[in-house]
Amino acid sequence: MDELPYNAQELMVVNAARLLKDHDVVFVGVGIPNLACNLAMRTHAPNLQMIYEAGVIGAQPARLPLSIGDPTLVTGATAVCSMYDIFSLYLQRGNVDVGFLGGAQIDQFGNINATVIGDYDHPKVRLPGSGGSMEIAAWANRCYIITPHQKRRFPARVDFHTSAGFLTGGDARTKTGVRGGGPQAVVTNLGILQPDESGELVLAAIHPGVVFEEVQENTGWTLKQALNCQVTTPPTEMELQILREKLDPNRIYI
Amino acid sequence: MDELPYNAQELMVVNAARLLKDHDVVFVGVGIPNLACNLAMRTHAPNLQMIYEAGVIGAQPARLPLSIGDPTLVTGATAVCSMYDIFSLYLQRGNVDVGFLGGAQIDQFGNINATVIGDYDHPKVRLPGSGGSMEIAAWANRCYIITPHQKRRFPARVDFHTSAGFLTGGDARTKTGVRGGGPQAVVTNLGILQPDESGELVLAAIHPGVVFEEVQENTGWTLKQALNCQVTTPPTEMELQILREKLDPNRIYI
Amino acid sequence: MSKITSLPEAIRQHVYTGDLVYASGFTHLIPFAAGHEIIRQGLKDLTLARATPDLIYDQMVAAGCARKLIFSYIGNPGVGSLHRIRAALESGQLEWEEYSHFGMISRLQAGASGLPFMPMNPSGAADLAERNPCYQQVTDPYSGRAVVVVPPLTPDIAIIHAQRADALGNAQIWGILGEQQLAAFASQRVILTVEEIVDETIIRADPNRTIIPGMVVDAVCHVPFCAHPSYTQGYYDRDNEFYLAWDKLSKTPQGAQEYLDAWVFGLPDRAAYWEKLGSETHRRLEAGEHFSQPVNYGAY
Amino acid sequence: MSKITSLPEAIRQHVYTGDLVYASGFTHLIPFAAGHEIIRQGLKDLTLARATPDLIYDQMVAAGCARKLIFSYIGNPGVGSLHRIRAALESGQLEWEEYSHFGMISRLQAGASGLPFMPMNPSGAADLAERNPCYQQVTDPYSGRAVVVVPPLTPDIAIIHAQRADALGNAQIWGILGEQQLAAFASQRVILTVEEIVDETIIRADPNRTIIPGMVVDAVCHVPFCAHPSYTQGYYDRDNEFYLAWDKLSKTPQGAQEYLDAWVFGLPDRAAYWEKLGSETHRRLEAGEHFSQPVNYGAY
Repeated sequence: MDELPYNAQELMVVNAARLLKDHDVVFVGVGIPNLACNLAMRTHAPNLQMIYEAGVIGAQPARLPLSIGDPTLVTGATAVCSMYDIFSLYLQRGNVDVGFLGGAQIDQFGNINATVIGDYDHPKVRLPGSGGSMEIAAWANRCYIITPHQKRRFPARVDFHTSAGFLTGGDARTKTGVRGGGPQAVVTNLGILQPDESGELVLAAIHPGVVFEEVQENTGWTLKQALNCQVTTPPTEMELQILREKLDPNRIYI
Repeated sequence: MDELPYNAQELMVVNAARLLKDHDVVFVGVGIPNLACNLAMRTHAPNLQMIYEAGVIGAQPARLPLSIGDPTLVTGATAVCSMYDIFSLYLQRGNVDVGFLGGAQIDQFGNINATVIGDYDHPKVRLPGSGGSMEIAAWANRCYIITPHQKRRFPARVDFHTSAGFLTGGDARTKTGVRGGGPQAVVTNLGILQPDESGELVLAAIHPGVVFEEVQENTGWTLKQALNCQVTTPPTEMELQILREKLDPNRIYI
Repeated sequence: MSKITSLPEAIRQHVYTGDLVYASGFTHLIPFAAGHEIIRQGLKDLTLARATPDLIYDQMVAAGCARKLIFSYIGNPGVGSLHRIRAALESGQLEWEEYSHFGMISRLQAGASGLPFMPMNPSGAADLAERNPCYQQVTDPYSGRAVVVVPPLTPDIAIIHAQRADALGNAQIWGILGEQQLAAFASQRVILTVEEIVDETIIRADPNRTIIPGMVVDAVCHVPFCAHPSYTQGYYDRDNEFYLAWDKLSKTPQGAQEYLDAWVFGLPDRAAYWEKLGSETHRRLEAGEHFSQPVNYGAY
Repeated sequence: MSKITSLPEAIRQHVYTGDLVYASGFTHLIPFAAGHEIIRQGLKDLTLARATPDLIYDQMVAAGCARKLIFSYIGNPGVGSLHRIRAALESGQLEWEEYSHFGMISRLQAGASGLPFMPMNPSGAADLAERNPCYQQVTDPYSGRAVVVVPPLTPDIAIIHAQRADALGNAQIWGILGEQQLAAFASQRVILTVEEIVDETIIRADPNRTIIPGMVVDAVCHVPFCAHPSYTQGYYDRDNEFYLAWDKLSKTPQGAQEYLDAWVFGLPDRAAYWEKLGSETHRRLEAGEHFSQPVNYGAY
């Protein structure tokens, strides 16, 4: 993609931003998701509301936040509440439209592993663990995942279920009684995966210049292609300009 | 008691105040209990802390509060919290030393009825109900009851258990798993009842000039007298002066 | 998008016959003006839920709005009985469902949190739980003991009075907090009444004071003195004289009806009500000044 | 009676070998100075509980203070791994007990409320609950469904940093509240560190801002800049450069040890630490000004 006038991070941010709707209440992390939300607010979703698991609602950060609890998130926010309240009153009560998730592994049914590679009791690699993602994956109306597209990140089955996608597919997720709709899209540097009616992630859109074989090579299961698989619209000049000049001028995340 | 230099209310307030210890954290209602707490603070218990079920901690009311949610309780208080928090973090967690209780009926084992006279579904008299008293009676370290001594108020058995005293006596209370020690004293205009080792209320102290027969006549069960039954010390001049001049100069409750 | 509307319009749009209504506020911030508007609009068959029904529900019961009461303490606070409610309960004209304060508030906590139930500690006083089938038990898996639980309460509509909010309904409250926040989150719809509508910069200058976020609010109504005869901390005092007067005049249905005719049906809105109270009452209820100090949130 | 004491004295009096310690604060107000003092005093065999262990527990684990970790997210926030904790877990040198954030905080909520357990909603992700026997199930009596519950967490000692408190320990916090209040109420003992000790009139001028009441506090320590490299809203900024630096220097046990030698063992207290950071860092972390406006509580 070296010849393209944007890099992989920019491509992912722009495509993630386009998934957000005006008035969405978004449970947002730092880094790429934060950029996607801020980009959406400055383009098609001016009434987007950002809330953070640290208990901040309606943040209007004056600078690029460098952690989920950056003080710039608080100054000028609409409300601040305790951690218990953000997970109960906001998330579980059904007040969150969108959650962003990440992890070391995302599998064929959108399940996420952010806990361990290998055996739980004797881990090969000990990862950070759930944090808020177990409940965000279950209780936000819809979830998005943004991640580089690499085979080790997309195994057929995760080593550990840190948070639930569609589990084994079919009605497995629904039967558990979780409220949210689960992962609705995985945005990568190659394209966008979305669940089909059985909950299996299939290639729903491919970025300009990418071919299906490249996506398949970087995916750990036999990837299906949606019937109406799209080619994404390249990042516009305006989107790139906002990202580079307003949101992350020091190029920390992009 | 007409010849005495104090009235029945003053007598009860003074005797209730003397039961409080310095540094006690007291869950206090308006009226007589509020006066007792304020009197104790101005005499032997300067570090008493008053908390209110409305969620006010460390109140320093500038005027006599006329309801449990009087704004004068908030201005200048140490802390304010929600109703859920006052009952959970403060009361149930074990941070309350003393609760004051009241009701239409108090029985032989210190059980209280503030709910109905007669049948619950077809009440002869519908009373206010529990409010906070069900949990205060169960979870404060010790409870006190202040009430005029009348036969109808002291039946052998309450019509309805709004809050638990010693239930049927013996280990009945302990077996329910409640945390608090239960009613430790009932202060009336005739004397002070306290539970014996079986939880039965017996006459522990009698006010000056009152005879046992008078107390028995106004009690709905065969009243025992404690072996070491005392005569209470009459209200002192200082106690009466504080009450009349500082705490309730308009004689609303005394 | 502003949610500002008039109180009559908000009641028309968001409160329906048969609704479960939670008009919140523990002695403080009781939204009397909203109760009066519900009476004026002739809403019926309501289930009225409040920890402390207070005079507002006594008046709504007197006006025939209610089919059922959910409560934990039915008293005129600091005064005595709520005569109209008491008469309706004693005569069997009003259904009821009763809790302790903690039971009632635990139901709201479960409703506000989207949890299936809330556990409570043993109280030793079993009579109420035996009469109210909403009290159930589960077995504590850690101790093996029985634990009493209560189910979520999720009212159709909460009515919340606050000192101030912005046009989006981000509301700040100080003084007694009661169950205001839980009622707002637990309910399907929320009408917010406020003493002042302020610019969002005022709210954003002190985000820790925001108790209710606009995202759960459906209508914002500017209703000064909404809480009288209850009070708004820092704005006006509780009108204890009226609490005493209601005790007397509500002893008969006629007395209550005369009050409703004069002070509810006979007036168009809260502004007229406040005007009718007169300047002497206004003066008597003045709050005086006792200010907090600013805190620094920092500019980052 | 004043509870003011020095931090070393407070740690000596209230923290013991083998204790379950909860040094609270979600990214904000992390009491680093207290962690350093625990390291200096050579406490061992501690069970360290925190939703987000952060650098403070990475350092305490590196120093050999910990036998066990209870947590829900072990990351260097916004940066990457906590290398010392990760190495200790991967090598089996450190016991652990793991939750999701909501599971962890629900344990504190149960502990703080004196409740036997807290219910949680289904997450669909069962692996963690299967590995941690503290997760149990009860049957919801209303729906008949299985509900996951967690037991109370009641630490021996909570360490809480706040912007300000009076001498009795009535503490006010603004900005991110995290689990500070729950940790204080859940714990048997509480050490409070503060940027400023203020007269009780300051606290009493704004009682709604008081998060932790003195009645649950055992010691009040005046420790300016206690939270560095974390931050105190309105007092100083997060030192993100240090979070990045720790990522590098803690990659080896030696690197971590060199840091501890220079910045913990080599210094007597937080004042010396702050001094050693130097004026350039001081300037870089200045908070600037963004004040809330006073509110009127009224004089009644």
